[in-house]
Amino acid sequence: MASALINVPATAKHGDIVEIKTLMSHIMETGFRHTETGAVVPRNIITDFSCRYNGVEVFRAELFPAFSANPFLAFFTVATESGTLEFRWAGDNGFS
Amino acid sequence: MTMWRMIGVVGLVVASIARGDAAEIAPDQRRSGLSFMAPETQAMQSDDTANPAMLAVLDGEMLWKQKAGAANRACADCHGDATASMHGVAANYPAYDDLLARPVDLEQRINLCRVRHQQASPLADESRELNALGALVARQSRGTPIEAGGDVRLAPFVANGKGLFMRRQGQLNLACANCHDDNWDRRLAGSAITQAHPTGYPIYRLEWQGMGSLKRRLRSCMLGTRAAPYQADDPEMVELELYLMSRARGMSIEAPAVRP
Amino acid sequence: MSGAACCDELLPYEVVDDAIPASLTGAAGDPARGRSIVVNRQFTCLLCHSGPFAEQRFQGDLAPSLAGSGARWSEAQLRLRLVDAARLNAATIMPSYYRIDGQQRVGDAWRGKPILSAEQIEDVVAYLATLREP
Amino acid sequence: MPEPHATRRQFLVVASAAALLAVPWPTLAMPDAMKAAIRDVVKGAVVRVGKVKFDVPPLVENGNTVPVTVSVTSPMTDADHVVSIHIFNEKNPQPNVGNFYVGPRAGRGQVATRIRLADTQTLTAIAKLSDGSFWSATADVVVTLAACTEEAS
Repeated sequence: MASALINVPATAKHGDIVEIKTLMSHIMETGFRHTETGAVVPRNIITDFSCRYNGVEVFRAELFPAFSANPFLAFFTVATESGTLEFRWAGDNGFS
Repeated sequence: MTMWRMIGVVGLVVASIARGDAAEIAPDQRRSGLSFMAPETQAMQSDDTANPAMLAVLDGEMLWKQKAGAANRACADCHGDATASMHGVAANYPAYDDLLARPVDLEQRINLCRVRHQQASPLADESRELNALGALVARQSRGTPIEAGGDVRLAPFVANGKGLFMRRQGQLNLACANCHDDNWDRRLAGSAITQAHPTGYPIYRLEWQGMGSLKRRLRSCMLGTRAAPYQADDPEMVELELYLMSRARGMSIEAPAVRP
Repeated sequence: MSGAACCDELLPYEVVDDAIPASLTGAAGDPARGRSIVVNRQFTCLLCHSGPFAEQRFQGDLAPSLAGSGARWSEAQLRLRLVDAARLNAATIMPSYYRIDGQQRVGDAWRGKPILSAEQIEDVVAYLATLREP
Repeated sequence: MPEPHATRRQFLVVASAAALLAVPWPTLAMPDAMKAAIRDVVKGAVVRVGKVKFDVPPLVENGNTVPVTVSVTSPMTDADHVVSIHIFNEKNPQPNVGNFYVGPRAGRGQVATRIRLADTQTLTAIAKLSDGSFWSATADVVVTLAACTEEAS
């Protein structure tokens, strides 16, 4: 059960700079923690995020273990035309 | 997985209704834990598009519509749209259950519903599913005043809860009241001591990096005093929850809240 | 929980007025070890107290500063205040650091153990006695 | 570049002056792993202080979730824009926190996120501009240690 919250203004004027805020549910296990018996808890993080606007990449991020659980990213894009924003999160253990 | 979803932005309603009774803290001095937080943490809670607890509400919306149990029924099949049917409900919990003749908290109510009406097994204590449904239901009471403890049949349970709040426990031999009634304006090392008004549960706690119920928070506190924590279904647990909610009576629900 | 020695029985001690005149162990404590106990958050002192510990960023304000405690109290008085402060003031929030009776619902990890061992009590007493500046 | 103990307010003043003077960028105080991580990004280019604003709460309540915002002064045109923003920390096991690729389509050279910090430390943000130049800012952050944690059990 992975959930994402994405907030984008529903409408914008041509040329407006709009803020996009995203939250993705994920534990972001760092790979630096140990169990009580001393075994390393394997890393399980989201490593890549991208936002495409009508197929064109407008923002991309590479994430490392220092990202908080349930990663939050807020960035901007210029409203150029009506269309679709596509978000992609990818990471360890085939998370995508 | 690619998801595309928008949610509305809902402002936080901060009401200041004071009509507490059992509270040891004077009614006009009562404060939500929100007011003890840094501005950045407050901002995380008050913006639904940035509040990580809203992920749990989103999960709750999915689970609400999911059929479960031998009855093959979803919450929505009986209760319809949660935003309408659950409005104000959480403000009354823990509430008296006629069959059990004792108070049950919100999570216990959800599980009773599963067992009695969906003929499904109860969800595990602190499971993602149970906290998600709890967050969805509690979200529908945001801005409404807490009413818990008003039912006269609850009076002896509230009194028991108050007794537990005042009772010293654990290796450090501390009562809840030693910190949360007597020293709420001070700091335990770097951390603010709050007033134990549970206005925002279930919460997203930064320390947990996830969701938890009031029961989880109480267990943390008890471990802090090096006491054996009550289990989720111990009668003491719901009595303590009930006392805490009743001392916050009249304060606004802000669920699902963010706390450090 | 590490640090506190596991003791089935506590060492006996004699209270005279508001003090325990004799060392619990019969030996003097080590002030340097005492300081490291006081500033170690596991031993809980700094959750409530502040003191002359410039390197410790987060110190509590529920209880008096430890600065000057060596000028306010004798070692014997400090010893009782650590061992069982409740004996002097039943309403105090200061835990009894060397007592295992009269407690309720102690968690499994801590049951039957004092918060500090007799040696640790003596180390802390020895350290607090050095704090003469208010 | 501010003194190691400069306050945030002092830093902002120094940073805006440095943007004009293009003060060279000292890395003396940084841990080696962080220097190496930065070297991997800037490939030997000069990093100057300025153009970057790094908003981090000076005191955070829990190191698990520290809100940070990096904003870069740029017209964000095809000819003159931010290419990427990079955040580094001193005390986590891995100095890289995140790399963010923006461009003229972003309209604003800004990103906000939440990070984990094991301890009180100084963070560094570096921005690469379309002319190949690198600009930076630092932020000091104090991380509160939790008073009671569940790990105490």
